[in-house]
Amino acid sequence: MSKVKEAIICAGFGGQGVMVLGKFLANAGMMKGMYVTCMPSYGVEVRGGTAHSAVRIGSEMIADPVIVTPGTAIVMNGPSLDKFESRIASGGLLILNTSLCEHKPERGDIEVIAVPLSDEAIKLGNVKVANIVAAGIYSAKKKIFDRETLKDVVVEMAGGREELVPINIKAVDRGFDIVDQL
Amino acid sequence: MKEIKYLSTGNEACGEAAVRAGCAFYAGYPITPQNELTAYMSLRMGQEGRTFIQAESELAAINMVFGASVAGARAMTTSSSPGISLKQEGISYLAGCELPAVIVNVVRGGPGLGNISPSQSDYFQATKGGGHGDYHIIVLAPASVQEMFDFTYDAFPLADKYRIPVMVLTDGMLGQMMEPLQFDENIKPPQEIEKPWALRGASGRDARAVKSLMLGVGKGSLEEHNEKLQAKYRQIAASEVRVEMYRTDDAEQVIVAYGATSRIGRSCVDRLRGEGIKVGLVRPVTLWPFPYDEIRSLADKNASFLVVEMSAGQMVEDVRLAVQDDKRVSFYGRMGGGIPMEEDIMSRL
Amino acid sequence: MKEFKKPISMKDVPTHYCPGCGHGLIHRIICEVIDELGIREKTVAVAPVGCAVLAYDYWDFDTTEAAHGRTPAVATGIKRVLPDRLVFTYQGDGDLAAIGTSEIIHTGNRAENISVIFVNNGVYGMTGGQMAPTTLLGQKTATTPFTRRPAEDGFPFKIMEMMAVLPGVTYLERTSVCSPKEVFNTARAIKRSFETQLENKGFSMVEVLSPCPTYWGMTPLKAMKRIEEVVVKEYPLGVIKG
Amino acid sequence: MTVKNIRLIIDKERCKGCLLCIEACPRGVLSVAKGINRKGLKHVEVKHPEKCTGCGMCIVMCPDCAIEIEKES
Repeated sequence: MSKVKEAIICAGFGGQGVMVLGKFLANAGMMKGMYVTCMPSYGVEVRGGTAHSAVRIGSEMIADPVIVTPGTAIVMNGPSLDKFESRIASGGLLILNTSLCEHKPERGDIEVIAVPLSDEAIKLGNVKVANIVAAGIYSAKKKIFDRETLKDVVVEMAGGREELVPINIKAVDRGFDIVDQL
Repeated sequence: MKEIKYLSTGNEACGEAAVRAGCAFYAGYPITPQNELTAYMSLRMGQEGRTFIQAESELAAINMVFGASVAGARAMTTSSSPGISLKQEGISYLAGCELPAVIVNVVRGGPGLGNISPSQSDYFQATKGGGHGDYHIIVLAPASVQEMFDFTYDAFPLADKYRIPVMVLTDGMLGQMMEPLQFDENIKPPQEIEKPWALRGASGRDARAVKSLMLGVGKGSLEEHNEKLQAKYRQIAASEVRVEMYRTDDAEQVIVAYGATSRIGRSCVDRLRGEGIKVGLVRPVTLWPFPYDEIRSLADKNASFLVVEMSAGQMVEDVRLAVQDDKRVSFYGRMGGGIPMEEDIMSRL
Repeated sequence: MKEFKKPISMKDVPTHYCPGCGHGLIHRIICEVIDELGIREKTVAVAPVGCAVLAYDYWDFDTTEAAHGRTPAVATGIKRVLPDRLVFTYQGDGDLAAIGTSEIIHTGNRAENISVIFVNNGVYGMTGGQMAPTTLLGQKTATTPFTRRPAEDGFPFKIMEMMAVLPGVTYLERTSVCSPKEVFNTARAIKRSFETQLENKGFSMVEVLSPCPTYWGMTPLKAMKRIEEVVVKEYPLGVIKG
Repeated sequence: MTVKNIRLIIDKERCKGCLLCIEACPRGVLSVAKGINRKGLKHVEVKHPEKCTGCGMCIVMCPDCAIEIEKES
């Protein structure tokens, strides 16, 4: 396995599933036999309206689960862009939900994939799967996990709500398709 | 054996370990950042038909645990720093009455309400007694979600064996973070030992009391009781020290760090070794008893020490005691919830 | 033919209590009830901090000792682990109505199936006769040298009346030990409290008005008279709930 | 049934002299002893055993389990 050292921040409003997204990506990493950590923001920050989770995925043991400078930021709303854009590592990746962010990112030294994720999710039938579309985009872009791994994670995380599996699988596919069409 | 593996928070790993270790009684009170643990116990203890009580205060919770322990049950309470301060009264009584109990402190920043970020500023409180009187409790310091499980599981038989409170000293980061957790699905609780001292009704034997008030002189005096406690502590110190020595054999400089901070220390060691610098890590796993001998043996080989903590410098005092040469012990700490960064540690080596 | 003698649940040792202290009486009453119910071997008691801290030296059944005021919390732990045992706390007014107010209220509110024997003598005895929450207005104590005055010290604390509103509380009664009749009445109430528990009917509590001749500064006989004539006016006897 | 041989026994070493028993006795059986016990306390003694009916009121009020009654029928 080539050396992997991913540092991802998933940020958005509470209710947009950024905690689930973090756990989703960490689960995918675990399934691939990698070291993973996932650190939710908690306490005061959660009550402030924006929430985030920090995910590390690596081929070596992970020291610090806290991420100051993410290699990737998956940003689901405008306030989170304000908060995290400046922290993304130079040369890093920003996946931005333009459905809920009116302004454009300013950095010129990062790669930006700007997609109306919420609208994509609505088209699939449930606004709540915007996070999983983002997971598909991230995975397709970084080529760390394939579609099948993500679909396995969907099933794994369904936890008794099996009726949600098909739409989440469609969301994974949609994410991969979006990257194919870039 | 059937291994199961899933992504778990440290708090939930701790709770699951308690359930698997046969914890029959849990009492807790909400406080961040350990709330998931109390909530998890409410679910799991209920599923297992065991006792969960959300107490009216931390004082009540620790004393409920006292009662359950008097009655012979494996019992646990969990909290975070301000709540643990309140529990100190009960911990002193548990120690005085020689009752086993497991206490988890998911440490947050202090003093006072401080903040809810990870911290290691309760080291003194945990290792030097915490409450009133001459006593120690065993303190285990996990550094991963897996160890949150493993050490909590180990804490119950340790507590039973020595009739002593055992604390799992962790922090908000380890409690909140998720990592893979793996254990045998059919894991059995550690062997329950006889508790001939428990109070279950004086049936077929003389009545007895479990107490810490020792007003007598001579036999049954407080001095005699304390001698007995101290002898027990010496025995624990001689046989229960746990420490991880990482790349220390030829180390000229040694990072000493425990818990979450030790993870950063280990990463620094690997990076500096890559540059040919002879650095190692000592990670005390038991904070009490403290691995004085292991650190002294490195000091005898002329190593110098950098102690890294999320505090103003607490464990560093134990390292100085071990090294007995202050000039060779330096310290780096963060105190506001910031986790020491690798660059900041490496710049000091 | 019946003999009058010491109950078997009581150890054959003299107590450390002052002459005329109500604790000795109430200890004995409890032991008589335990003998009568035949439950000595399945009883686990919790002693408080206060004059009665040494109760385990006098009771011949299993007893532990709680930190000050935490007595009902310790009893909760024991009862939940051993639901078929008789578990009771024995608490003074400092232990129960001052430092342990939170524990007693919440234990009652949880409907813990335990019995509480609450000894109200209106002062802190062990520490030297300071004001208790239950001290009467106008009463002089070590810490109310000008007597208890509402503006400075608040009012006598009627914990039973407060507990009565809690749905988890099954049975509350206030008795005294100021005369043979009242002693019998106290025994009846404690028996009812224990039976309430043995029948799994929930939390019950008996408040016993008791004399502290030493810190009331009067003879044991006068102290009993004071209960009969003065104290009961503030703390009326009888069933408060159940 | 008649009661004979009522024996009222006071353990004077246990008696602390609170005198609650004297007050409780309806027939004036008890009184304060002239001497003191080994603790230096005035204690109660049986002054008029012939008046005792074995009603036990003294025992009911004794905080120190210092009184016992034996009866033979």
